Amino acid sequence: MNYPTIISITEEKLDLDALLAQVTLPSTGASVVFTGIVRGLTTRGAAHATSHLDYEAYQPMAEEKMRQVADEMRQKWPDLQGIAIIQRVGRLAAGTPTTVIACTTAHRDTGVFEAARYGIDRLKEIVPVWKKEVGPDGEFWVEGDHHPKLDR
Amino acid sequence: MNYPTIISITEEKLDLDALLAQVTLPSTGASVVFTGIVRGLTTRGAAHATSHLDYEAYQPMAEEKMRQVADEMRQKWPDLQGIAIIQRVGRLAAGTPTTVIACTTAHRDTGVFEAARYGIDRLKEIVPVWKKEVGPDGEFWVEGDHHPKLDR
Amino acid sequence: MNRVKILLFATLRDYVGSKTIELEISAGTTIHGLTDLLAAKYPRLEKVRDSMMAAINREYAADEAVVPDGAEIAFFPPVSGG
Amino acid sequence: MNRVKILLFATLRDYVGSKTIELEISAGTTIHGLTDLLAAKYPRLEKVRDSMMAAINREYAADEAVVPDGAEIAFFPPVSGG
Repeated sequence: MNYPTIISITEEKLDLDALLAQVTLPSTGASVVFTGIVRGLTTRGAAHATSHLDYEAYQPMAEEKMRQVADEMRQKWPDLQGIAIIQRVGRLAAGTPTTVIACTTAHRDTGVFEAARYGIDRLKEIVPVWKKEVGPDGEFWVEGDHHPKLDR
Repeated sequence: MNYPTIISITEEKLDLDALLAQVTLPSTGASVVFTGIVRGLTTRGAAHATSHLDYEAYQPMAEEKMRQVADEMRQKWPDLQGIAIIQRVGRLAAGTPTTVIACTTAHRDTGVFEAARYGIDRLKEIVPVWKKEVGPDGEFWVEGDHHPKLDR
Repeated sequence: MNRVKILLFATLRDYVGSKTIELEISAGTTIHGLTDLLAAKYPRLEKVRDSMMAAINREYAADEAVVPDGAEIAFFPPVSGG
Repeated sequence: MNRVKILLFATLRDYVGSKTIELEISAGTTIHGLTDLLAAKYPRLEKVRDSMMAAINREYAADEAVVPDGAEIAFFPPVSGG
């Protein structure tokens, strides 16, 4: 069986319908598409407004790590069919979808929700992408709090 | 706070990007979109091929029950922002998205995955929609196995 | 006697041969009693009556619910949307 | 001595003032040793060195990893994509 795995770092607008079609097989009955979105207003932690985020990737390594995330998803949920992991980069305004984790299965009870959740958690842990927040109070780099060095 | 709840039974093609925009608020950072898809090949249970499904709804009751599902989602996951529940009806070919449960939150860890999962489970339990399967071996109505009468 | 209009869906419509039917029922008739009347008139319903679901005014109704005058009644098989 | 090319991202690039730098290192230098060299040359790195991550040939590398000749080395802060 040849299941599609789509990995992409792109400056293009995301097209969820086209993406879903790319991970839909004849035996697909369920899909979950997680999307991260630029928050214009944040209330958790230090409340603030954001007009846009500047995304930057260490592209070749990011692609390799996105592929690793997809491999881990398949290993943990062997019933997965198609997987798409997309990270949009560049300057993205509030309200814009930035990241997609999409996956498909024959039935909704064989890991499609769990895999998508795992995928976005891992993407935020190990894929070398950074964002700089730009808002009314100036700009600053957002830093993650996960240190893969300490995992191993 | 006025959070959007979109309920629709439609014969139109689904447009996930437009739908996502409709449930994205300034404070939205995460979305989960579950989609049910017409399976052309089924292997679980009695293996068979499907060329298309004919969907039929008891429309006014279905809309009320979809609204009930959305209300239940909000009650269980109070951090939910936008919710969209869409059921496409009519004749739908294999590979076509049929149902969407979309929901948004500020952060991905406040129930957005769980709510989408709950939403599709409940839709399949209580929303009066039926499908007739049409394949090379003839056509037959698919029946659910949930009896709400017995729940109450 | 009340005249009730009954909506039928999916297999039940096929068994009855019509999307809607009208029946005369006496005041106080329950969903259970209405199901008896339907099964007597349309014998193909007999074998599925245990799984038939009923709605009164677009809300699921139990067997013992009384059919109100002028209500919208529907019968259908277990739902299978999604 | 080997000449290594080092890629820098996000805050670290801002602190160093350049996307890439080249350094002479002796054979056997570890990521830890390379971090010492960088922090000595670019003092603003000192305060973030505990959270700096390193990659050798696009794979996360531990402090004790030896920098191979001709490798692609990158330093960056904890990732924050999504």
